[in-house]
Amino acid sequence: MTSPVSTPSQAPDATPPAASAPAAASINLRSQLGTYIGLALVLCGMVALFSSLSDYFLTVETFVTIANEIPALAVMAVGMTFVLIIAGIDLSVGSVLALSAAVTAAAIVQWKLAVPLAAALGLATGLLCGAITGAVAVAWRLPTFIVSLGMLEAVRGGAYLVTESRTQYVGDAIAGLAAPWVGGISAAFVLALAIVAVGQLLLTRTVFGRYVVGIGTNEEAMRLAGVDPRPIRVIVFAATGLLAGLAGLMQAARLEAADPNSGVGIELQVIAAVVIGGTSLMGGRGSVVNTFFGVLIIAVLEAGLAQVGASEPSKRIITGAVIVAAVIIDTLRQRRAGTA
Amino acid sequence: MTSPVSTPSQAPDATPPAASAPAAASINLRSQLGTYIGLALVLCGMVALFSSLSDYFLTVETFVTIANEIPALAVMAVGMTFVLIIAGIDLSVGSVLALSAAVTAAAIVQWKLAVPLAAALGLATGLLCGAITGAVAVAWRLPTFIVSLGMLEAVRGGAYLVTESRTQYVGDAIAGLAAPWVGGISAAFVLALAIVAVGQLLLTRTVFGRYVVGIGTNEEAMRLAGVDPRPIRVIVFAATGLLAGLAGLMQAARLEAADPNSGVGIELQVIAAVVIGGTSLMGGRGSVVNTFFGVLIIAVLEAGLAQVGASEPSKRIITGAVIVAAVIIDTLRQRRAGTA
Amino acid sequence: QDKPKVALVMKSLANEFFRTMEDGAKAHQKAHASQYTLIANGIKDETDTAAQIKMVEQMVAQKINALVIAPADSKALVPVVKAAIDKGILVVNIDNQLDAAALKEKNITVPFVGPDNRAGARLVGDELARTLKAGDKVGIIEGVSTTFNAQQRTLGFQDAMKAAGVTVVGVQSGQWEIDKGNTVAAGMLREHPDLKALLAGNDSMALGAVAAVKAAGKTGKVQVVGYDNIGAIKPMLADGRVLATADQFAAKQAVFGIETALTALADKTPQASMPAVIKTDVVLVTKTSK
Amino acid sequence: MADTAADAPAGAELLSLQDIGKDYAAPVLDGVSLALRPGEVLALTGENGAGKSTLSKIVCGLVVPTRGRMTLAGAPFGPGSRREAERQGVRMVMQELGLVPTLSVAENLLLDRLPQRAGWLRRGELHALATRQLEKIGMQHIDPATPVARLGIGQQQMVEIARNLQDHTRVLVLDEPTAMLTPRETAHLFEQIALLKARGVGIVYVSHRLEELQRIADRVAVLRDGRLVDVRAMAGVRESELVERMVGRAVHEHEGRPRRPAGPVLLSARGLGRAQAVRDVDLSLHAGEVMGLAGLVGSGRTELVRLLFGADPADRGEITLSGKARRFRSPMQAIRAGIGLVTEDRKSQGLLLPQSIRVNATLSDLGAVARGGWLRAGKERGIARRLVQTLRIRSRSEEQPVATLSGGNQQKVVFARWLHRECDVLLLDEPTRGVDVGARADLYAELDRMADAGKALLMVSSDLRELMAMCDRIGVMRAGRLVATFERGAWSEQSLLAAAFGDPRTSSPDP
Ligand SMILES: Nc1ncnc2c1ncn2[C@@H]1O[C@H](COP(=O)(O)OP(=O)(O)OP(=O)(O)O)[C@@H](O)[C@H]1O
Ligand SMILES: Nc1ncnc2c1ncn2[C@@H]1O[C@H](COP(=O)(O)OP(=O)(O)OP(=O)(O)O)[C@@H](O)[C@H]1O
Ligand SMILES: O[C@@H]1[C@H](O)[C@H](O)CO[C@H]1O
Ligand SMILES: [Mg+2]
Ligand SMILES: [Mg+2]
Repeated sequence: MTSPVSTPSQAPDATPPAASAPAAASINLRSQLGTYIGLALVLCGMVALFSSLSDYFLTVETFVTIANEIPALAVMAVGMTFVLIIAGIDLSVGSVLALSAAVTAAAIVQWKLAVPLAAALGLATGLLCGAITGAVAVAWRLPTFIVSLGMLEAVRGGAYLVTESRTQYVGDAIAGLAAPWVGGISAAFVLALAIVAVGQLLLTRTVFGRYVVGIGTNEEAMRLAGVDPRPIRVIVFAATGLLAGLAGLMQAARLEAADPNSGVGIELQVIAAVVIGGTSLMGGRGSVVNTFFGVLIIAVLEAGLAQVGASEPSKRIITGAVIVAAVIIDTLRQRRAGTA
Repeated sequence: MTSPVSTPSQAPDATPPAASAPAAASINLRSQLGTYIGLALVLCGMVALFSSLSDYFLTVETFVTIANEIPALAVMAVGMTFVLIIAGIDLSVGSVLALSAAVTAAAIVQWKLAVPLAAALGLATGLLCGAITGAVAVAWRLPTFIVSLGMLEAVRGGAYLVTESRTQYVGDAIAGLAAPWVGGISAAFVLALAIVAVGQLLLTRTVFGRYVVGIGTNEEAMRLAGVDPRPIRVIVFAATGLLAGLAGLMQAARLEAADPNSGVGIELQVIAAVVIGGTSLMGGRGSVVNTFFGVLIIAVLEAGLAQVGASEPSKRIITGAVIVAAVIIDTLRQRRAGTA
Repeated sequence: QDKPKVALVMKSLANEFFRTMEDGAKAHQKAHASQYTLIANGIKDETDTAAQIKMVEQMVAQKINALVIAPADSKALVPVVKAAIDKGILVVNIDNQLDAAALKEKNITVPFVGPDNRAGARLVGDELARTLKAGDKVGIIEGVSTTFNAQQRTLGFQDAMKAAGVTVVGVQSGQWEIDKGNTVAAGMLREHPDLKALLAGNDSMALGAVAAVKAAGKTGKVQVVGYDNIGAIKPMLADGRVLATADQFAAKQAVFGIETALTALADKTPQASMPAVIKTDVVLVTKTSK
Repeated sequence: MADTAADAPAGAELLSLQDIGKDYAAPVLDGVSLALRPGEVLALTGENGAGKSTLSKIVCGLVVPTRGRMTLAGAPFGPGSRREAERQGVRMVMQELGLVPTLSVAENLLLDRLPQRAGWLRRGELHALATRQLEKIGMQHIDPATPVARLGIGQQQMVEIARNLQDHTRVLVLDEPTAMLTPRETAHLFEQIALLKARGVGIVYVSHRLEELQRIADRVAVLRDGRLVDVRAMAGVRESELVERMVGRAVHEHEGRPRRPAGPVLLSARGLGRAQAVRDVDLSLHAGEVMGLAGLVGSGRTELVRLLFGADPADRGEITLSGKARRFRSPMQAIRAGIGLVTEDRKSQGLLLPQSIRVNATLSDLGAVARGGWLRAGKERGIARRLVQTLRIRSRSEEQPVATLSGGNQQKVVFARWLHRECDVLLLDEPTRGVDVGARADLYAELDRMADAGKALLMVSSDLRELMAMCDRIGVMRAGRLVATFERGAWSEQSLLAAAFGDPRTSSPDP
């Protein structure tokens, strides 16, 4: 049943034929800002809460720490945003992260390669893993859920192989990525921000982004409009693999070690961040900037709970409740504004 | 100039222009049997392989062991089949399993309740968790992925709370469920088989089952036809919660203890079993019997790899490859048969 | 001609600790190939009890003669161990001790070959305490809280701190993992700017703690200790970022377990009359230890 | 608006609407008052977006009106849901299909009242009931256990109609029921309508096919911009009059035009085939001509154009484009070679429904609105705006989501895409389905312009009059074969139908 929709904005400068039609750009901008507000509110609420619980939460130090903890999650979430928009899912990011870090560490420590070369090798590994997931799914027209689940297992096995199931100590060879820069902020954080910005532009301003959204909305229609969805799918997964690889480097740089167990279960955290950011799991709709808000919410929650020393049970219960609540608040706000 | 006219067709007038429709029943039966064959082949291939690698694989004992290991996975997979058909997903089953087991154990050990009552309490806990997932998703029209992800966290926290993060030893009070019966087969296995059968009948032979398929395919059409999808969604999730609770009891009966960490990550295994069984993640299509084949494939793989003592990396790599390969084989076979 | 078949069932083979154990066992088997055959298995993480039970059942189906097990859970593995014993399989417990009460209820005895985790943690704690003074604040990062040895190590750390009059401001779980250990350590450092040390239940979490200390710009001001003496910790011991750890000789634990089982098989010692505990070593490791 | 009661059949009012209005962002219906009598067929017509479907949905409880009242047999009537309307005997066949493809024909037919005992389906009864229902519309040859997904779109429409032919129906609203039907099915439907009339059912019949209205309607109501501009007895109304009322201007018809001069062969097929759906089709399409494809539902027309477009792989045969043998493995290759396809099913194969008109219209050639992969927003908006104007797509702006456009306007958006990307050969599969007369004329004018510019057009349509008006040649398909091709002047409605049905008396004219 078509329920009467609340009248959207009566912007004054109506030009075209029927009814009030605000210029497209202004619609987009306003509804975009609108979406940010919902998530920003959730975030502020959380910061306020933790500040009241801990004397040291509302300090520059806390925020610098959080800023330096999120790059890995953030870059993976950018990739995952594209994956979800294209109506896919990638469960293998955590394993890819571990393998890329492992390859980089092995390249430095065992094969004695130069650091840039080793890093490139790690990134290439991630790219390859993602490309395989995409290509297998495309070639046999399989659900990406199951292909990436297979990759989750297989790539983790690969990480064990490369490290011989031992945490590889790398030392500060690649620590530069995580080292504090201006005001304690690391290069990794700046890089992550740049990737968020590029991701958003790519999604909204390029032909590629248009294709991604279209394929996620109605693949058959895109095919019949002359767009071959297959290479685009593969590219999206390959890019996500690359970003997971980058996350692996960031992780290794921070910990100065490559742990074959790192990133276990992180795929759900990444997807949660993306979905909290309002991206649809059904494809066709999403925003990289909002994903970044989702990442912030998750990071602040984790940091805050650890800082106030919440017990393990209450950590889990609160995390679960916040994930659902964030999505509810955001959804309600969007519905009220008529954008969802 | 114009194309030569081909000979007037000798189409017998009796046949309608539409697709010639052989008796439906025979189509259904054939395509059903057809689907089983693909998965059965994969299964046989695996059994043959492991038998050649280990002297003791092809023994009654191995199969009895496998039979007694799968009930928990099987009953959760039955619920998950319905969830996927209705175009949902439930990531919380592993946590619900742990909480139900924990509640049952606490009821027996701490609150000194009678065993049947304690078991009922455990099952009710599962039902309630599932119902909450379903109801929250329905009430705010949220994706079940995110709601059940929230529940995954929160319910796990609940399991820690109830057990105080310690494994609760129950003893053989509820061991009966897992105790060997005729030929070493446990009551749990028989129960699981019965649930598979009931699930399949429910799906194919009842009004409820038809509604589930309809809602998963085209919710709007169902709504327009006067079927309210909301209670049906809630029931499907509640039932899945109940079955996860039952899996918790089965697990507890086997362990004679409730481990608050049990079932971590099992949701992916359950979903893998269902998808290997050919159920679509997009909703609208699936079969409980095929899901059972998926469960068998996963169980045989796990058992076989353990018996041959495969190394951890190779276990992971092989598991990943088999998951993808099983789905590829099944998909190709179905496509050739024109059923997909 | 029928060599006895021994199964070694461990926890996460992705943990260096168990990899070392597995390598030790395999090397031992190679050296004594004429005496027995070995099947080594692990599970995918430290906590998947159900999977470990399945593993034991599969080993029973393989008609093994002896089982050497590092249980993922001290209580939940008892029923399946009993089932194995009932089938005439000789069982030896290593690394993490099975729950005494549960064994008693099942009326079985299983010899434990392994170290005293509480004592080991105490050694590490005492070493740390020498650099602290009464009233200093420290935090403990615990392993998976449901495991007996994690609980024991936390107790050992607490014993040492109490003896030195040092205040433990918090115990949080880092799940035996580097990432989680890092997050928890970072939180503790922010909440307690005057924290003097972090005591981690294993070396993976200690690595995470070291990174957190560095990120907070407190290298050298906050001490870190660990447990296990894995390879990756050695450079940190060398440059002082980690003060101490404990070595519990993973490889030897498995070998002792296997040898205990082989001897009992050869002597036809019944399960019931095997010794209850065979202690293995745990030693303190610092920069200066060899 | 005044109801010219004098011309209407006698009888009490069955359904009456008073001053009905509906606002979305803007009003789409305003002050509509109308009465329906038992046993009459009231035709409802008007341009795309005039508000016909909205009005129909209000009657059937799918949309709640902003203003106004309704009565049913004298009693106040304000259904809050479709179910409620159905309980009172008011049913609707919707313009867009509302079937569940994974369920069987029988299950779809009886979705709201599946025969059961304690929740268990009674399959025997289900199939018996369904068969009876199918018989009513001459579809008894379809096995009720067939999944709906296996039916062609026309057959699906018939199932949708059958679902609403219920015994206790008092008012039946049919929203463009024949848009996807061929003459034979249409005839079955009309028989049913006659029976319902005789039983005193009041029927509201929405259609753009004016000749149909003349065959079955008693009265006709014309909507323009959400207002009722005319209600009168059907008898004696000339089509051109109706069209003027609807559109507010005169519309030219093409009947009797000469054949366009045909240029060289652009696209040709030899022995083209795919499974049973298309068999041994030989065809050549010339520059500057419009060729039609007629045939019954399921005769293989859609399959044929999809083969030519590379949307499905051909099993056999070859395709030649501008003298060069080509093998298209994907639509992308066909499009690069200069072929376009306006798809049959706009919802599932044509449109990105949640996206704007702009996004949908420029989709086939984003290169034209991009530089170096970056979209040029201003240029794109300009192009979209121009397309909206050219095709008179009724919308708030080019940013309106396509999902909220009326059916006919959605169809225009699909067409707009291929105006945006110029191609040498344009295949059109039922391009005017659901498009009003005025807009059709616009569309025909565009097709004319394209033909004049030397493009080759192949148009599938189930509307013979349209084909006869527009085409230079008409091919007829039957059971996957191209059984006859008629030159302009050499055809008649009779001969086309006969070829489509396989009447042995027809001998196809020689080329
Ligand atoms: N949910 C909606 N939101 C906004 N506008 C709507 C909505 N539904 C319909 N409209 C607008 O209402 C107007 C009338 O639409 P309606 O579908 O009733 O037209 P119609 O006469 O049936 O046209 P057609 O002949 O193309 O089917 C159109 O301009 C359409 O865009
Ligand atoms: N997916 C399918 N599976 C089986 N048969 C099909 C399928 N699609 C089409 N067919 C059959 O192929 C034949 C040709 O169908 P097609 O849709 O091309 O005909 P059409 O003349 O365009 O009819 P319509 O007006 O329904 O589109 C029909 O017999 C149809 O039933
Ligand atoms: O003793 C071991 C190790 O210390 C390991 O790091 C985790 O599992 C425990 O059982
Ligand atoms: Mg309409
Ligand atoms: Mg067609």
